[in-house]
This record gives sequence, C-alpha cells and structure tokens, in this order.
Amino acid sequence: MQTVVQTLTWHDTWYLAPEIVLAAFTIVLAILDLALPKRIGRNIIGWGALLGLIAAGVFVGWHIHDLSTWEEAGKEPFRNLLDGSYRVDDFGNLLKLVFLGATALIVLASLGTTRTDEIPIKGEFYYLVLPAVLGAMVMASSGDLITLFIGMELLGITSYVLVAARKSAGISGEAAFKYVVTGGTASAFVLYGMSFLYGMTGSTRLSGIGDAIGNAVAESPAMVYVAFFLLIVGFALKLALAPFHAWAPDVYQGAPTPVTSFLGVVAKGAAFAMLYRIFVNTALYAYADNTQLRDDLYLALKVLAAAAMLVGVAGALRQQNAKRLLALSGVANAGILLIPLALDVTNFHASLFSEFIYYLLAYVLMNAGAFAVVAVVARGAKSEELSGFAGLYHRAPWTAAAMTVLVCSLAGLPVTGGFFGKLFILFGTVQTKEYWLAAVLLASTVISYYVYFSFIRQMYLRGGESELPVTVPVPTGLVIWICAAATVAMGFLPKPILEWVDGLFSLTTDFFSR
Amino acid sequence: MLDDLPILSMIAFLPLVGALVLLLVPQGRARLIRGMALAFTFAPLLAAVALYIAYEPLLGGEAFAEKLTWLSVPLNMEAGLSANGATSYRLLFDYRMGVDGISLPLVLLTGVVASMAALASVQIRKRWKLYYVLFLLLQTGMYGVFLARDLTVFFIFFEMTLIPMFFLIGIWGYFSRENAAKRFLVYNGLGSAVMLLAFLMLIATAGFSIEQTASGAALSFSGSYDVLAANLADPNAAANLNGSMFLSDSLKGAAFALLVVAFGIKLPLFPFHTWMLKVHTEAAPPVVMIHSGILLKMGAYGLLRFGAFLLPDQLRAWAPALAALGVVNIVYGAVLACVQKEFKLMLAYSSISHMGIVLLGIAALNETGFEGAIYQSVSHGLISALLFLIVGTLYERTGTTRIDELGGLASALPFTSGILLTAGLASLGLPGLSGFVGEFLSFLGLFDSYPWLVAVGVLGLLFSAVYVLRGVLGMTYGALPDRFAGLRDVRFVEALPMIALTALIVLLGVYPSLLTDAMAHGFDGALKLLQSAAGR
Amino acid sequence: MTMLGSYLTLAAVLFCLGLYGVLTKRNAIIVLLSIELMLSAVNLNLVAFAKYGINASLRGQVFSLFTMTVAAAEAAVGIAVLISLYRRRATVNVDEFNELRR
Amino acid sequence: MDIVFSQVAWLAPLFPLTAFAVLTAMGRGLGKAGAIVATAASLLSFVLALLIAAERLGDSAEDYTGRIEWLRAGGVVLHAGYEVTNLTALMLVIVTLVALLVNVYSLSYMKDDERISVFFAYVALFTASMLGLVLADNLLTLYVCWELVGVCSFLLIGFWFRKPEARAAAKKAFVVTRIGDLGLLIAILLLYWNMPNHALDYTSLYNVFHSQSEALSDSLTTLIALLIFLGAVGKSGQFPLHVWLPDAMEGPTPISALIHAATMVAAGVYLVARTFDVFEASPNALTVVALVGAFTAIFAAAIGLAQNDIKRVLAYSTVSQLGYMMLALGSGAAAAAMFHLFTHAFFKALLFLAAGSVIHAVHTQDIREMGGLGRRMKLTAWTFGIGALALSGVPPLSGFWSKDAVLAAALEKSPWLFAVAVVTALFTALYMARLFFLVFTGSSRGEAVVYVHAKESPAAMTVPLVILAVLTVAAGFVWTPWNEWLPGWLAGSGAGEEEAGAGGWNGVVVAASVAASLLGLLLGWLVYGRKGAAVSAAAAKAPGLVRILERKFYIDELYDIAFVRPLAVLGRALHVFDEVVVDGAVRLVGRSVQAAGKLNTRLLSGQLQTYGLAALAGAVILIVAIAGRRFW
Repeated sequence: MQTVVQTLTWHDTWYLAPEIVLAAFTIVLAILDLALPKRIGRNIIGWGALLGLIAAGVFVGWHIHDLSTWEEAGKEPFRNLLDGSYRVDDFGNLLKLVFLGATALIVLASLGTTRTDEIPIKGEFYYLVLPAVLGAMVMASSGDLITLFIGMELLGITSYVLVAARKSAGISGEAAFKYVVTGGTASAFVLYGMSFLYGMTGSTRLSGIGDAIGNAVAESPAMVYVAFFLLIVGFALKLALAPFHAWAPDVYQGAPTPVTSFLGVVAKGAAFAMLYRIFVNTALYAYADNTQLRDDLYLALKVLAAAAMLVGVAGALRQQNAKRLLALSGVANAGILLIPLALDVTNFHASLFSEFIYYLLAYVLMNAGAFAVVAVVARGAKSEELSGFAGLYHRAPWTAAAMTVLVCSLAGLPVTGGFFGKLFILFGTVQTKEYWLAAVLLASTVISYYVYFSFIRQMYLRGGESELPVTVPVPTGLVIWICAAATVAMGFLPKPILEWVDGLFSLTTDFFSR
Repeated sequence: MLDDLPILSMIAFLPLVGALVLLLVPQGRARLIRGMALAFTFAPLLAAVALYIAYEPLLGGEAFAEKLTWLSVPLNMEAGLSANGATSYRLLFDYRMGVDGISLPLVLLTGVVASMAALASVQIRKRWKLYYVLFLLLQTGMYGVFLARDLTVFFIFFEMTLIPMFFLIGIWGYFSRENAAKRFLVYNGLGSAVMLLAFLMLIATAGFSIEQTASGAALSFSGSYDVLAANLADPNAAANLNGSMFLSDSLKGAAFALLVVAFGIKLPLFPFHTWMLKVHTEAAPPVVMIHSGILLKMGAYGLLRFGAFLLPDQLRAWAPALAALGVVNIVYGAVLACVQKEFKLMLAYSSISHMGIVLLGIAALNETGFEGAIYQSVSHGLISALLFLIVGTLYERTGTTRIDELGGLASALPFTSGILLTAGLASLGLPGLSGFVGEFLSFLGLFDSYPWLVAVGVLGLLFSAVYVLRGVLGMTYGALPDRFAGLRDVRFVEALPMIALTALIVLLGVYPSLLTDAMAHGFDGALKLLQSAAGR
Repeated sequence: MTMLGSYLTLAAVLFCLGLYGVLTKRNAIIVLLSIELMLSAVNLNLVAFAKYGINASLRGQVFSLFTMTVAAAEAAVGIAVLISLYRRRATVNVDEFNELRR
Repeated sequence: MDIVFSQVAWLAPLFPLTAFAVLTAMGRGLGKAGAIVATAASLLSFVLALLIAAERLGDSAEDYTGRIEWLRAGGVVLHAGYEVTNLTALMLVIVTLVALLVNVYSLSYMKDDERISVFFAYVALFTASMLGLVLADNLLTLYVCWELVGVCSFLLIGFWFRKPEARAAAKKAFVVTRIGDLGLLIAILLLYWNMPNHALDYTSLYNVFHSQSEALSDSLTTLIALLIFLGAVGKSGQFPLHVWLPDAMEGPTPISALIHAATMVAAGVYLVARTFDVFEASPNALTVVALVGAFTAIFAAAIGLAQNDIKRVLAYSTVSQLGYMMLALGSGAAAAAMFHLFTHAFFKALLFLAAGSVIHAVHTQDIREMGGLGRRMKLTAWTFGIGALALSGVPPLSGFWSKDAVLAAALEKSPWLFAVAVVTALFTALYMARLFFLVFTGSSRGEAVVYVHAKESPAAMTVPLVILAVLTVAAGFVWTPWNEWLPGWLAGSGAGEEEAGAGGWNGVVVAASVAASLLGLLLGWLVYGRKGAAVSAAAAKAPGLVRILERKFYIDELYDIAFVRPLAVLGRALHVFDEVVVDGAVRLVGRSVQAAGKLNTRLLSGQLQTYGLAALAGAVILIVAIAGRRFW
C-alpha cells in the first residue's frame, strides 16, 4: 500500500522552531567566527551558542506548555509532522530539554576553562556543539528510521570533529580516529539492522513497523531476530555497554574535557532516546501479538545492562586518570540507564520512563559537574591524573565539597539525585521481580564505593604536593555549584520533577497512539 | 508539655543544625568550634533525657510520634490498574518518627556516649572544624536510625552514619587508617546494599495500602512500619490486591535472611566481623567510642525491630540458628580475646563476644530475652565507650596500648588504672555493675528454650574473666617500667567523662529498673505477633 | 523471492568482508574503506527490499540515498581526522595509534 | 518477743558500705583517718550483730524477712531481700567480730603502707558484701554478694600489685573461683525455670524440697544440688578447685585471716548449709559432698605436712578444715558443720594473726629461717600455741568439740569416712606441732640480726590475739555432750535441722580423735621439737614422698598442662584461622574483583582492533546464548 506523503507546511515550522533556531545560530556563529578579527576573543561565540541553546530551550518549553493545554482540551498531546516521520511529543520534548540544558552547562563551564592550547579554534567548538545537539534532538523526536538515522549521523559526525578539536595534542587525533571507526561501525550495524527491519515490515515508519512486526515474526522469525540483534549490537557500541565499551576510555581521555562530558551526557542520552523510540514502538508495542520476541530482546538488554554495570566499575577500580575513570563509570551508568527500558511493563510497573529520565537528569548533573571539576583541577595540576586532586580539601575547600556531593551522587549515597535515581530504578526492578538484576546493580554500587573512594582519598586524605590554591573561573564555578546544588535538591525533593514527568508523559499517547 | 513540640525531630536534627552552623565558623577559632560542638552534642542528650522523663511505658510513644508525608511520588499507571478502579498510584516516602521501649534506651545511650566522646575529643589535634562537623552529622544519623519509623527514612539515616564515620576513621585514625576506612566503607556499604534490597522487597510486596477516596481507590506503596506490619501480619493481605501482589513465605524468608546478613555485618556476626577489628585498632579512640558504643548496637536494634515486629515467623524459624551463632560469637570472640597482645584488639574481640550475648537475648523470643538484649546493648555501649576512653588517655601518655609493652601503670596513673579496673570488672559481668544485668537477663530468657546453649555460652563469662584480667592486670599491675616513671595522671577534663560513665555503669548495675521500667510494654506488640506465629 | 535471497546473501557477504577489514586491516585508509563497504552492504539490502520486499515501495531507495550522502560525509571527516593524525605521527598504521591505553 | 533489731539488720552491711563509699570518694589523701572510719563502721555493725544475736537467744524468735523488688523485666520479677534467722545471726556475729578484730589489727600492721586507706576501703567493701551474702534471703541476692566478696578477695590478694606473684595469685583466685560461680549461676537459672512461680528465696526452697513435693524430678534436684556445691567448692577451696587458696597468701596477712580463713572461704559451707533442703532431697549429692570433703581434708592436710611457708601451712590447714565442714554437711550434720565453722573461724583467725605478728617481727615467712622466737615474743607464742592446740583438737579447747561433732557425723555416714577424718586429725596435729616447734622453740636459724631485733608486736596487734585466744578456748562450750544448746538453737529456725544432735557423746569418736591429736603432737615433738632435731628430718627419711608433698601433688602443673596451655594453643589456632580463613575469604573477594578490573585494563591496550574483536566475541556469545535458544 502506498501512503500519501504529507508535505511540510509553513504551519509545521512552528513545531520545528527549536531545531530551526539551533540551525540558524549555527550558521550565524560560523559566519561570525570567520568575520571577526583574530584579536577579539572567541568567548563571544561561546556566549552566542549559550544564547542559542537557551532560545531553543524556551521554544521547547513553549511546546510542552502547548501540548499540556491540548491535553486539557481533550486533544491527544502530540503532533505528527511529515505523517509521523517527525513527532513533537512530551517524550521528545523532555529529552530535548535535558540535552539543551546539559549542553548549556557544558558550554558555560568551558567558557571558563578552555584555553587556546586545549582547543586552538574555540569558535569552532562552540558552533559545532549546536548541530550536535540538533542531531540529538532529531533522534529524540523522530518517528521514522530515516530521520532517526539522519539525527544519529548529524550528532556522530559533528562529535567526531569535536573530539579532534584539540589539535595540539596528538592523542586528540587518535581519539577522533578511534571514535570515527567505532562510530562508523556502530552506524553500519544499526543501519544493517534497520534495513532488515524495513525489509520484514515494508515500512520505515516506526508506527508501521510496530503494526507489521507481529506478522513478520510469525512469517520469518530469524530475520526479525537478526534485525533486532544487529540493532542491539550497534547501540551497544554507541552506548559503550560492556563488552563494547573498550573504545570509550581512549576517546574520553583524548577529547577536550568539555567534549568528553558532552559525549558522556548528550550523545548517550540521544542514543537512549533512539533506543526507546525503536524498541518501545516495535517490540513492546507488538507484545500482545508476540511475547517471545520481546522477552528475548529484553533479556538481552538486561544481560547487557548487568555486564556494563559490573565491567564498568570493575574496570574503573584501577584507573589513575580522572577522565578514563569517569568514562568507565559512564559505562556502568549506561548499564543502569538501560535497566528501566529492559524491565517488563506490568499493571504495577509502567513508570520506566520516569525512572529513566530521572536518573538521566541526575547523571547529567553529576557528570557535567564532575567533568567541570576535572577541568578546573587539570588546569591547576597540568595533568588529568587523579593525583591532581591531591589535597584539594586544603587548596579549594568549596570545590572539594561540591566534588564530594557529586561523587556521593555517582556512588548513589543519600541524600542525592543519584541515590533517588537508583532507588526508583531498583524499586522498578524489584516490582518486576528481577531480583538478580537488582542484586547486580547493588553489587556494582558497592564496588563503585572503592572507585569513587579514590577521589575522596586524594582530596581529603592526601596532602597535595603543590599546596597552591586552585583558581576556579567564575562560569565554571557557577556550573559546579549549579550541579552540586541541583544534585542535592533532587535528593531531597524528587517529587516536583516526577510529578511533572508523570503529568506529561504517558506510554500510550507518546508512543503507541498514531 | 513535650508532646506539642516535635521532640524526636529535635533530637535527631539538632546535631545537623549544629554541623551547618559550624560550617560558618572560621577554621581558626578552635575553642569556639569545640564549644559549639559540645553544646550541640549535649542539647539532644538533654532533650532525650526530657523525653525519658516524659515517656509513659504504658502508653508507649504514641504521644511523641511524628508523621508527615515527605514525598508522594507518582508511579505511571497502566490501563490494567485504572481498569481495577484505581485512580492514583503512588510511592510514598513518609517522614515518620516514633519512640518506644526499644528505641528509648538506645537513644539515651547515643546521647550519653556521643557526649562523652565529644568531651574525649580533646585528643583530636588536627582539622578541628571538619572533625566536629562530621561528628555532628554522625550523631544525626544515629539518632535517626533509632527514631525512624519508615524503612526509607531508616535507610537514609543508616547511610548517613556511613560517610561521616568513613571520614572520621580515615582522617583521624592511626597508621593504616585509610585501609581501615576503606574496609569499613565497603563492608558496611555491602551491608546496607543488602538491607536496601530486603527493604525494597518488603515495600514492593507488603508496603501497599489502598484507601477508597471519593474518586476511587488510591493505591500506594510505602515503607512505614505500621503499614508493613499490618500487611505482613494479615495472612490474606495478598488478596486485597487482586492477588497480583505476593507475600509468599519464601520471599519473607529471603528478606529476613538478607536482613540477618545486613545487620549481622553491623553486629558483627561471626563470619562478618573482621572489618571491625581494623576499625577498633586504627580509628581514633573517640571515634571508636562511638563505633563500638553505638554503631554496633544498630545491628541488634535492626534485628529486633524488623525481626520481632515485622517478620515474627521468620524470626521464630531462625531463632535456633541465631542462638547457635550467638554462642559461637561468645566463645569465639572470648577465646580469641584471650590471646591478643594488643589491648584494642582484645577489646574488639570482647565486643564480638558480648554482642553474641545480645544475639542470645534476641533468640530467646520472650520479653526477658529481648529486654536483656537491649540492656546488654546499652551496658556494653557504656562499658566499651569507657574502655576506649581510657585507651585514648593511655595511648596519649605511653604511645602504646600493647599489653606486653605496658605494666605497673597503677603506680603511675592510679586513677586511670582504677577506672580501667572497674570497667574491666564491669565487662566481665560483675554483679553490681551494668554488665551483669544484661547478661543475666539474656541467659535467663534463653535458658527456658535452649538450656544447653546457655550452659555453653556461660563459658564466655569464664573466658571474659581470663582475658579481662590478663589485659587489665597486665597493663596496670606489676613493676612499672622506668620509661613510664614520669607519667602524670589524667587532668580533670579527661577524668570527667570517665567518672560520668563509671557512675552510670554502677547506677545501672545497682538499680536496673531505671531502664527496664522504660522498656516495659515495649515488646507487647511483638510478643503478640510471636504468639500468633507460634500458633500458625 | 529467490532474487531477494541472493541479494541479501551478497549484502551479507559484503558486510562481513567490511567487518573483517575493519577488524584486521593495518592500514587506516583501508579500515575507513571497509566501513564504507559495510554501508554499501546496507544500501544493497535496502534497495533489494525496496524492489522485492513485502509491499515494496520507494522508501528503501530513498533511505539508501540518505545513507550514501551521509556515508560520504562520514568518510570525509574520517579522512580529515586521519590526515591530521598522519601529520603528527607520520604513519597510517592502525597498530601504532595506541598512545591512548590503560 | 519483739525483734526490733532484726528489722534493721540491713544496716549491718550498710555501715561498712558507707565507709567504703567515703574512703573511695575521699581518695588516698585520707590516709590513717580513713582507717579509723572503716574500723568505726565495722564496730557499729559488730554491735548491731550482737544486738540481733542477743534478741534471738531466746528460742522462739521467729525469722524476719524484708525484701524490695530489684528488677522487673517482662514476666520476670527479681527481688533483693534479707532474712534474719538464728543461723544468719550466728554468721553475722562471726563475720563482724573477725572483721572488727582484723580492722584493729591492721591499724598497726598496715600503718606504713601509703595505700592504707585503699586497703581499708577494700576491707570495708568486703565486710559489706560478706554481710550481704549472709543476710540474703534469696539465691540471686546471695549470688550478687557472692561475686562481690570474690572481687574483694581478688583485690586484696593483689593489694601489693607491684609483686608479679601477687598479680598471678589474684588472677588465679578470681578465675578459679569463677568456675564455681558459673555452676551456681546455672543452678540459679535452673531453679528459676523449675521452681513454682519462679521463686528463688530460701523459704520457698524449704517448702518445695523439704516437703518432698514432686515439683522437681530427682535427677534435676541432684543436678541443681551438685551445681550449687560446685559454687561452694570454688569458694571454699575444695578439691579440685583448691589451688587458688594457698596462692592467695600473697595478700597481706590480716586479709588471709579475715577472708581466706574465717569468713569468705567459709561462705561455701554456709551456702550449702543455707540450701541444705536441696541437698537433703538428693542423697547422691550428699554423698558427693561428703566424699569431696573427706578427700580434700586428708589431701590438704598431707600437703600441709611438707610446706615451709608459715602462711601456706595455715592455708592448707584451712582447706583441710573446710573439707571437714563439707564432710559434716555431706554426712547430713549441718549443725556440726556450722559449729566447726564457728570455732574454726576463731582459732584459724587467731593463728593467722599470730603468724602475721611473727612475720611482722622477722620479715620472712619461711619457717626454716625462724626458730626460738618463743623467747622473744611470748604473747604471740602462747596465743599461737592455744590456736594450734585447738586446731589439733586437744580437749577442752573449742576445736576439740567441733571436730568431735564432725567425726561423730562422719561415723554415722560411714566408717571409712570416719577413718579418713581421724587420719586427717592426726596429720593436722602433726603439722601444727611441726609449725609450732620450728617457729617458736629451738634456736634461731635466720640471721642473728633479725633474731635480735625481733620483738613482741604492739598492743593493737596483740589485743586481738588475746581476744581470739579467749574465744578459742571458750567457744567450744556452746555445744558439748552435756549442753546441746547450739544445734537446738540453730534448728530453731532457718536451715531447719531436725536431727541436730548429730554429735552426741560417742566414746569411740572421742577416744579416736583425742588419740589421733595426741599422737600427732607427740610425733611432731619427736621429729622437730627435741634438741638437735633437723629441720629437714622428714625429707631425709622419705625424700620422694616429701617432694611430692612439697610440690602439692603437682596439681598446678597438671592444670597447666590440662587447661591453660590448651586454651592458649586453641586461641592461637583460632587467631590464625581468623586471619587466614575468615579474613582471607574477605580479601579473596576483594582480590577477585580487583583481578577482574585488571583484566579489563589489560583489554584496554590502545589497539582499536583488539577492542573490535572483544566486542565481536561478546556479540556472538550474546546472540548465540539468547537468540540461539529459540532456533536450536
């Protein structure tokens, strides 16, 4: 059957406003960067990028508000563009907000720390971040394999360049190359899987696939399995889930610190968004027709999650380089973030998205904050080794305190966002009776105490050989403290966020309804 | 007059307030910092005493209970639930505080030991400010654990003791303090992780409650003790929720086993005890006072609280095992204590031995045993606090606490030695001192059901005599080595907490009703449950 | 359906070749090219499905067009990165790109 | 007749307790003044004791009991109470009297010690707890005081704490007696759970056991009796727990007199007498008591023959005499036992104090370095002589009468026990003679200087000697064949002793005992008393035997091998176990995690294609494991 292609109307541009804003800012800033004479510092472009991100964020917020008004009006709160290849719904919007916020934090932090010797062409960094976020946003709100793929590649390619931005250091180039190859291979796997998905169902529309997948499994299950497992492998590579994680530490170490935290937060989040879009819309949607497929796939996801959590923390045990350590803890956290998706949806447990986004938010905060601290410390100590943190308690007590909060959150100690994020995920796991997974999560948490202990030890129990105080640039300090404060706030009052998410998001409307 | 102001929260959070205030004081003002820390340590103690005076055993702590919904987090509802007529589906984190005959003595103990430790902290020579901030945070955690009435709140307070303790060990300890701290953190982290799993199991299966509102059934999960107790006690509770919630015995058993491990680590139970040896030897004496004086008691408290009040069947099923383990603890710890050369290690092992007696009391499953367990916890808390106080002063003067390196101190430090001797006698269970009452009650309680185990356990008293005298006499009696000739006895500041603790130990030994009366009726609910459990 | 089968087989072979290249070839250029090989396998798949698959439509072909363009961009970036790296290391041997480790 | 003083009997322990409190509060500064205070306190309680006894002399004085609730835990209600019976009244007099005398004596004996006030504080605490023990109306209260007297004895044995021997002796005393205490504790637990309505007081015991009620099975009764007896064995230094008592002589001599001769060690006998109903309910237990007593008596007497330390000789004789008392108890004659306890308290205290006065004079305890002191210190010699004769059972001194009663009881029980007792009597006389002659007669064997300066002790020390000597002579007449007042009076109440007149006038007994004692004395004179008799005469004749006796039958060595060493070995073994196995397991877990981490780090070789291969392997495993299940 031939569907009539719905064309893009002017009216629709309103729904694309955030994306358009970002694109516009990218172009303007690029031109600005060329036009501006050398003597003028490139921080202006940084501030511009920040402005763009905020503007986009405002529009997203506006959309969220619109949608909720529709909901009150009894209208289904989502909008299909290009007959469903692009969806503006709460799922997308919430994630977009997270991405934009995270990027804004990172950019703000980098305004303080990045020096010319780290990123020679600062402007480049700033106006390349925007298209990357744009890609992430597209991934978050696509309803079609093609658009998903475009978003993925937009994000991917720009981040390749960003990783390489630290021209001075050879490792940057090496990291970029490794990232290119891994990323390329990952995309190849994902695409190959997509192609089979399309082949089995005859549609690239997620909704179409969801409708057709049931029969497809009935006809030729093997092909469908092939499709999905290719996808899983591809995403496992992108998310650096164990044992697909080995590239992550290298890339994270080689990349400029702001880029690293961008990869750790936004790129991961976007990949998760894509994973949600595909799996919920197809496998979970087809649950009624075919439980077996879904069970197998989700079991695979659970296993991956478990492996990631354990390998991540275990690997981090012996790391001496702060960025590599955080990279590996990122592996573990990716595993944790994967759990909600992998859990069954039962009468009593349907809050997978709340669990996911809450922990994602907490993770964004602690990660961005931690990397900001790393950047500051690295600046002082001229190295990214843990030893750079030695005696931080004397040299910069407040920064040390903030770092302690962030580390506690990473370790999932109360009362922090990380704690409640983990708590909700655990509760979901227990509700769906996946006790083994809960046990693994807890075990990895306990091991992670050892890991994060190394930060604490350096900061409090070691006298720094250089007792000279660390200078914290205002913007970076601001970010650090925003992150720390927000982390604590999320620990004491998770309610507002969750109420909000619960009010906006609903599996049925955001994914299933056509 | 007390029941109109939230005294329990005051007790729990005054130290926290103190910590926050302390943060604002400049590092240099050592005296001011110390004074404020003392003030904020004694304040909750006074509050606790006021509570003790106002507490009516017959009425229980109802008058003081506090409850306010801290978080009520929405859980997304699937079509299935709304089909069952549920209109809202939430996860409740209630902030519930309460006091009863079990927690009251321990709260008092916390107050006393913490205050004495604060006084003893004169020995702390570096990083005053951080020390006292952490010290106060730790107190909030400890009070909270004993006062909480909701699993999540309990867990949070429990974890709150973890971090400050970790720093206190790691920064102000002796030579291999980092190792000890790391061990403490990971081992106890493991414990609390296991505990959390058990808690979540309970919440997710037994924590539900349905209230019919005008708009329909409001379904919620919470960890509040009352809800859990109600559901767990009600055999057909599962049916209340169209069967899809399950309270299978196997699950209850698993949860209880997890709890035994979790609190066993704290207690410490025989195979899980090695971590606390390091803490005893490596941490600074005031910190050990807190650790061995209070933190260990959380294990006993948790077992009683969640065993006797929530999972009586399982406690009953486990009682023989617990009793046996208790005896193992007693004898194992005592025998090991007999051969230690390091006094602190000897004390550590004796703690293991004494906590074994607590286990016996719990395993007795009758009021006598339970009260014995709590009494023993309190008295051991006081005694070991006193002992480590002395250890601190001795180490300060002699630079060692090895039994074989010391001797004849009675001629150089008569006062300290006298107190040390008294403490030793108390810890070997001399009647007239607090140690005897707890031990006697525990044995008495258990004897009814397991006379032979008691007969073996009593050996612990014999061994305790052996190692205590070996240690104490070895250090205080005999000829005084010349290098100690110039030692000066304690100053008044140091003597004060010693005298106070000794006085308490004697008081509790001579007039035990002080505590037992407060504990009376504290276990009525649990005993009822246990009876019905026996019935089933 | 036989046609489809053979196309898919060919695509599979290509994909595996590409993967093999990525995993074994020492020359960075070849590695990048192998990735392209994998992507072209995908394209072959898409086109084949678009022709012979159930409810065949232009979608697959459109998809493949997108894939090619993006692949081109990716390759370009890849080469650029490689060149900058080559400037510094004076080698394109993948084995020697191991400054980042442990 | 009204019994006003009995009602305030609780004051008796209170006086010394207050003294103790004052002395500890004041601390060392008090010095001599403290001593005065303590002595005054003991005087007060002595007066009170006399008054109580006086008002009970009339036969029909009923018992008085007063109690308070000590602790209520759930169902358990434990009382603290006191009870005044004729028996307790008797004990009160003994204890307070000896305590008073010892206090007076110590005023001068200890005057040069800078810790004198500490000493008196301990003594006061001891007196208080001993009186509490005597007055207690139930077993728990008794147990509490029981432990307290133990601690005081421990403290006083170790009073000269700088001496390593003192430290060792103190530790030994505490630990060994504790073994017995645990028996008592278990007995109490058993009684608590088996007595009707959990009563622990003597009255209920009397009701339950005496009326042969079937509340408790025979075997249980026997078990309880034996456990109680175990406690007595520990305290009264009966075999096999006697080892601590001789070592306890490390303490100051007045303490040996007070605690380790007259009062505390007798507490075991008192305990058995107090709970005699339990024993009567179980004949087997009684037999055990008798046997242990008899054996201890002869065993200790034999050892006493070969000791060279004046105090140790007395110590072993104490053990042996306590054996006598146990024998009497075992033979069912509680009154006889109490009678012997009564007399023994006086003459043994006398002997110890006299010995103290000797030691005070010559600063040695080794009788081989003494001799001829009789000429230098007449009073001491005379009093000591009286005590020795009394102990040897020479009529008409008190020792004769009480020993007579015991022997009679033994004969009733069985001729063998009687025989043993008689032989013991002979030994007793022998070693007392040896002691007396070696110390007081002949010529000095120590350094001449010491001998020259040795002189009679001051009045504060001699006066108590005289008083005790008088009592030693007189005390026996409360129970003579023609005046059976004591047993009747005791039977009047308390321990309830129908077959009181166990003694009676029995020609055989008298003849045997007199013969034995005289023979012993004669032997002693022949070997040690005559001119030119060598100190080591006996050793020369039978060296092997003497060595065994000197080494006290190697009991200490035996225990060392049997218990002390194994415990230490076990401890070390467990220590290793703890380090290696238990902690090793923990470390192993940690290590394995670390190893996993290392493995992961090894994977991160920087070789991109290695990463790829690892990933591929993982992918294959995953797919085969999960998708594979469906298709194969």
